[in-house]
Amino acid sequence: MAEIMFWEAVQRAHDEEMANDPLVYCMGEDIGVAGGTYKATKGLYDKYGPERVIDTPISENGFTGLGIGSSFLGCRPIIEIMSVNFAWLAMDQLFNTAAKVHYMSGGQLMAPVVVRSPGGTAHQLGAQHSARMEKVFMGIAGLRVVTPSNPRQAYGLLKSAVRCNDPVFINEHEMMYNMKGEVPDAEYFMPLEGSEISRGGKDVTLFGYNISVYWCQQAAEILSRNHNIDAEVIDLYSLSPLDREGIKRSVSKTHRAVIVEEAEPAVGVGAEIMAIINEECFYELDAPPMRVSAENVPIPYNHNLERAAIPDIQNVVDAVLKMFGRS
Amino acid sequence: MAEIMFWEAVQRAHDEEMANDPLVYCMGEDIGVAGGTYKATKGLYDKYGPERVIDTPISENGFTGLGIGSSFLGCRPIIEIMSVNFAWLAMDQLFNTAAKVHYMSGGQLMAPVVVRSPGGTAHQLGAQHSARMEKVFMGIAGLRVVTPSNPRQAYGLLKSAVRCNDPVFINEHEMMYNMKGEVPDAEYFMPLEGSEISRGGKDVTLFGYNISVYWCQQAAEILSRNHNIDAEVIDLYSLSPLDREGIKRSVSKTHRAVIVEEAEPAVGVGAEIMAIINEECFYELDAPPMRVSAENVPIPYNHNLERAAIPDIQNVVDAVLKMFGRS
Amino acid sequence: MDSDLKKKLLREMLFARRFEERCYEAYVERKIGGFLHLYSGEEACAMGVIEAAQAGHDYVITSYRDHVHAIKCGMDPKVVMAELYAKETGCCKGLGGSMHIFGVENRFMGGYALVGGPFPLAAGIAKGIKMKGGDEICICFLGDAANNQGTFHESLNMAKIWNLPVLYVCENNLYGIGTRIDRSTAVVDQYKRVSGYNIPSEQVDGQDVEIVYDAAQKAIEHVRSGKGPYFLELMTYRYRGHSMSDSNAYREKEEERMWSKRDPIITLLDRLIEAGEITKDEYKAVDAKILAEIENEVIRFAEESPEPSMDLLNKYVLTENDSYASGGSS
Amino acid sequence: MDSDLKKKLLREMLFARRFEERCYEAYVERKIGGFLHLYSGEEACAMGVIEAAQAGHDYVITSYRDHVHAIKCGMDPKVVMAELYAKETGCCKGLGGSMHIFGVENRFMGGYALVGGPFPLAAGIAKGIKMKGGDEICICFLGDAANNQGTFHESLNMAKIWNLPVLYVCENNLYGIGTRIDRSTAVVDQYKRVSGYNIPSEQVDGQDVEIVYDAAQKAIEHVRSGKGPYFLELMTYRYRGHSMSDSNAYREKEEERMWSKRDPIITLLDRLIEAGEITKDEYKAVDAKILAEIENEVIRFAEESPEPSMDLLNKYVLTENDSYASGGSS
Ligand SMILES: Cc1ncc(C[n+]2csc(CCOP(=O)(O)OP(=O)(O)O)c2C)c(N)n1
Ligand SMILES: Cc1ncc(C[n+]2csc(CCOP(=O)(O)OP(=O)(O)O)c2C)c(N)n1
Ligand SMILES: [Mg+2]
Ligand SMILES: [Mg+2]
Repeated sequence: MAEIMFWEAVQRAHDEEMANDPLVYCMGEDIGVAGGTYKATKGLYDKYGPERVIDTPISENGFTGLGIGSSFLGCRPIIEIMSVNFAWLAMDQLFNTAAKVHYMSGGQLMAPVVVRSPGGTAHQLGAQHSARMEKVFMGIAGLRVVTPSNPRQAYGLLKSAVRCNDPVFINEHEMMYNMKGEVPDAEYFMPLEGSEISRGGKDVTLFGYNISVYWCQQAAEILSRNHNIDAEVIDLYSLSPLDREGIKRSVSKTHRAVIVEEAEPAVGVGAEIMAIINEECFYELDAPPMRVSAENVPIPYNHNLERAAIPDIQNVVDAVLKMFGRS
Repeated sequence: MAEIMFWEAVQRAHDEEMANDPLVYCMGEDIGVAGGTYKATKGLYDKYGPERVIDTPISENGFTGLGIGSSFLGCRPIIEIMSVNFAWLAMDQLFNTAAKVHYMSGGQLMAPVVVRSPGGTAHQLGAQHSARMEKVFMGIAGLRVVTPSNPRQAYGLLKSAVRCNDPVFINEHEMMYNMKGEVPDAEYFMPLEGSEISRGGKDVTLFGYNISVYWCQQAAEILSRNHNIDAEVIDLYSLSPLDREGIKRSVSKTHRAVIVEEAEPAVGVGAEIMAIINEECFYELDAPPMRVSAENVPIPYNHNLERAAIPDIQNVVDAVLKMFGRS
Repeated sequence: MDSDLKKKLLREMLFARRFEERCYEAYVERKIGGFLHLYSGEEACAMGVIEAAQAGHDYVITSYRDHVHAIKCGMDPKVVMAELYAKETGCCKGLGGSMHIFGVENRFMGGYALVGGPFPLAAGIAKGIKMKGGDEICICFLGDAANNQGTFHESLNMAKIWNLPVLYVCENNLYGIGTRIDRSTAVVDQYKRVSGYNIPSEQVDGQDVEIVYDAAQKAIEHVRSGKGPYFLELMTYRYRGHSMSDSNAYREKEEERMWSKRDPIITLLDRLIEAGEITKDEYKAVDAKILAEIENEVIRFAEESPEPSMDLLNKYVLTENDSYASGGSS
Repeated sequence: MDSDLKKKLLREMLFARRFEERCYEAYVERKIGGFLHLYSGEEACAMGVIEAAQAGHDYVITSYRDHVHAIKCGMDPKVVMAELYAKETGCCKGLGGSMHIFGVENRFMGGYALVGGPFPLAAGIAKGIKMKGGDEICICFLGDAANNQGTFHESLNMAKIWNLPVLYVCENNLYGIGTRIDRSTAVVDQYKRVSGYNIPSEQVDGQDVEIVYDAAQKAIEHVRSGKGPYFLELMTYRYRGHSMSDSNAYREKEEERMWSKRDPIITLLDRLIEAGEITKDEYKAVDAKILAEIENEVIRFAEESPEPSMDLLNKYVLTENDSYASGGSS
């Protein structure tokens, strides 16, 4: 089990899947000769050549649609959208075509495309480069949405996404590519559904995904160390479908839930988890579930304002303490 | 107070606002010479000419962006996107520009555009023409979202949207343009925020918006008539911002809530209302709130399957009865 | 073009016309729902081009105006009609509808309802062909107004730089719904627009199936031989409104009259009669046979087929029991 | 071009260069955050074009590489630098950043971070001009790679059919980040692509400010006189990486060397010296004054300005107290 960086895990999954199947190819802006903004495709251009590692024009809807078309013939494109903010340009092909074609063709066609894209608030990238759009992708039937929180998941989810017959959107994070973590040496396919218990606990469940898993984990440490509160952390790496059973199981044990999301709250992950809790285990609740979300603002450039716009570990701790009447 | 059709109300608002301000203009596919697919701009081309009633090429992102650019100079475009399914093509300009430019320019620019578009499941239009996308628009900071349920609202909301300095998305419904209702003879501006009590009641609150208000109203009649349950119906004509106070007030009175939405449930209006209830008045609840939503599927063409995909009055009644333990 | 081929095309165009006009009736009778876009008047386009290609081998993709293309690719008219009737025996089991005919076995890759959507999909199918190493090509039929979508620009550029085997066929019927092309488009001759992508192109009469066939042969030869994309513009006209909900009020009667004189079926028929290759009576007999076939086989099949099972509702959202999704086997 | 104007442009280009290079340093010192895209090498483009226009009267819009355009429109370099420093005195109060400089008083309508976003916005500004009946024009500066966005196609078509007063200026620096133009674009000469929209166009040397100025005059005259849009392609080169996070490893040293010989500042300086209109020493004195101004005024202002108040966080999301929103008065 080697410790590697998040981008290396993504790169390794690309490499293995491309070696395994000649119809797997990857495509995106500056992913070839340059190896990708976040190095996710580093070295692959030299290894697999320009027909399989494709630098695209700046035509997001176009190349996403092109990838989808090729998938009708059995190709397995891995499409990188350089930043999730640009994905708005490709939503038409992703939602109107990829998510619907299997259904509307009566099962005749499948669109096994993988679209990867980093979102999130990084360092002062400003309003047009800081969107967190997982909630948009989650709302549309016919598309799977996963979001890795560590290199192991990044590797295992991309591997499975490539082989799965459904279109899959992988929501990555600009700030996580250099994060280190253990990845199995042997080939590893992670299920695209479910959730993981990232830390067991009995007093409250903290739901996180992608970067917010870390805020939850660290908040859990503080709560345990300083406040004698034993928090469970659930990593919702699959955002669509969400793991209703896993959510229910944990809340039925801890009877309290805090959901932590980097995005603005409206119609987001937090809202959906709350709805699921209400539907699945309302009577298990000892307190109203809470969500810790971003401010409802475009992201400002100034560093202090930017940090104030999104949640942090302290916000999670504070929410839990408030729930326990300790603040 | 005259009874007019929904499309006539929209048309009247256009006409009055265009007469009032020479910088108001409207634009969209086939809205000029043809008067609009749903007649919302009927007669305006002859009255105001081609510079102010503009038939556009099929270039949704382009003409939406063009409208936004003109609004920087004080123009007030009313943009029709022929069907909300096509709005995916224009999301880039709507969210990356219109919703963010006021903020990122430090308040220097405003983008007072109005975008109107019909969504919803009509009669067998199939998977690519039946999207319900209000939840997508609601999730983005910087944009107002309203959705009229009757001609009076359609008229009053469009009038206010044109004069408001924020970008406003108006979510209409393909099936409602021929619906009749009373509209004040005098000029009438409706606030873009808030909600309306469409029927007072004390036993349970049914939350609806746009077409689902009717399902709620009719379900409330049945509940009252056959089951002795007195339902309150709240019309959430403003989806962003949502009326937290109004939601809280009603649930604090009835202690029960059912949210009815035509869309797939995930990260939708239902989820957000549930979250607000949890946050605002959890301890007032006598039962877990419920949502009545569409099936999580693209919309099928076959009539029976299509009807089964989306909720109806009976589903609302059933949900309430289940909540009262009567089924 | 030899006499047999001409006669075959005449029959097929007539079949297409009768099929579409029968759809019209079925729509009025409310047997067909949703939006219905008919191809009457434009038959020579799909027939001439796909005849020049290898139907069932080459891939075809188009918009919502898709019945005739589907049938010419080899799909059974019965399953197309059954789809319009939303029956279980329809090609998409009643889930698709008129705008979404699919016949993947016949390499008819579907009708799509968003204008401009098929441009990149076609380039992608061509990319797939190239990766798999076949000699197929992909043919993308789309309307004139569709060319104002950003995807047109993006797709043609990619098709050229990656040298993809795709033939774009513009069915220029002068209108996008009610908007005449000169009101929406700066350069009315569509074949001229593709100079911005360095793609060879040609504009020909789309009402004469022989001319279409010849132009298509040349275009297809270009694409199949590995020289990259090609753009063929066919000047045509639709007789009916844009869809069944369109009044068609925006067109000059004079314009309609002029085009009706250039009917693709009559044009070919007159030529065949003139050359003594067919008689008026023979033609009438063919027509009667077609009408009977449509009534007794196609419509009857659609009418008598069962409604789809309600189990279909949740069936094709995601693929069933995908092992990588559930983490079962690997 | 008269001697005074040449000298003015020389000074302004030099100021721009020094400004950008000082940003580089400030970025390395972590005083500036986010993405930073520098304009060094391309100065003649913005300077020549905006000089030929009426700065502060005509509208200008561009991408993320926007500092120099903003300053040339008349914005105070101090408030631009303060914005880069994310200070309250910045033009956007620290909410925008390098990619989003706005100076609406000077009719600099902003820098936008999504490639292709400004194309339709510029057409819209031109539409606004037309509706209000002014004689302004809108100038949209964008890169070569941006032209592959669908919005390019859609916007140029609309600008033409509606005869809008917009001048599109393509700063063709041969690269979109690390991808050379011939790898992304089927027709490398961008001015040729606009034949698809029937828009007049020209390609000129973007490293010679006099040539740029002359070409821009002609273009602006065309647009201002009501003849509709125009497209001007300027061949140029950026000296630094695409942004501060770009290693610039993909370019041949030979290519860089060749372009550095055609530096727009040196080109003009040499010409002025040759003509005896300026001496080397005078030039050095100008440079020294610029450097001092940047250090003592611009940087100092940015350094000493306060951080924005935390109250700004929720301030400009929606307009405050809009009476139609709240249904207050009407
Ligand atoms: C993206 C998108 N925008 C708008 C529409 C509505 N619409 C359907 S067909 C059509 C006109 C298309 O005209 P053309 O491409 O010339 O094809 P034709 O119908 O003439 O065959 C329009 C605007 C749509 N379906 N998709
Ligand atoms: C829609 C979108 N896609 C991708 C990007 C990432 N990106 C930023 S700049 C750039 C290259 C643009 O090149 P060009 O238009 O030539 O302008 P230049 O930077 O050379 O001035 C890319 C791909 C973006 N900002 N927006
Ligand atoms: Mg047409
Ligand atoms: Mg460039």
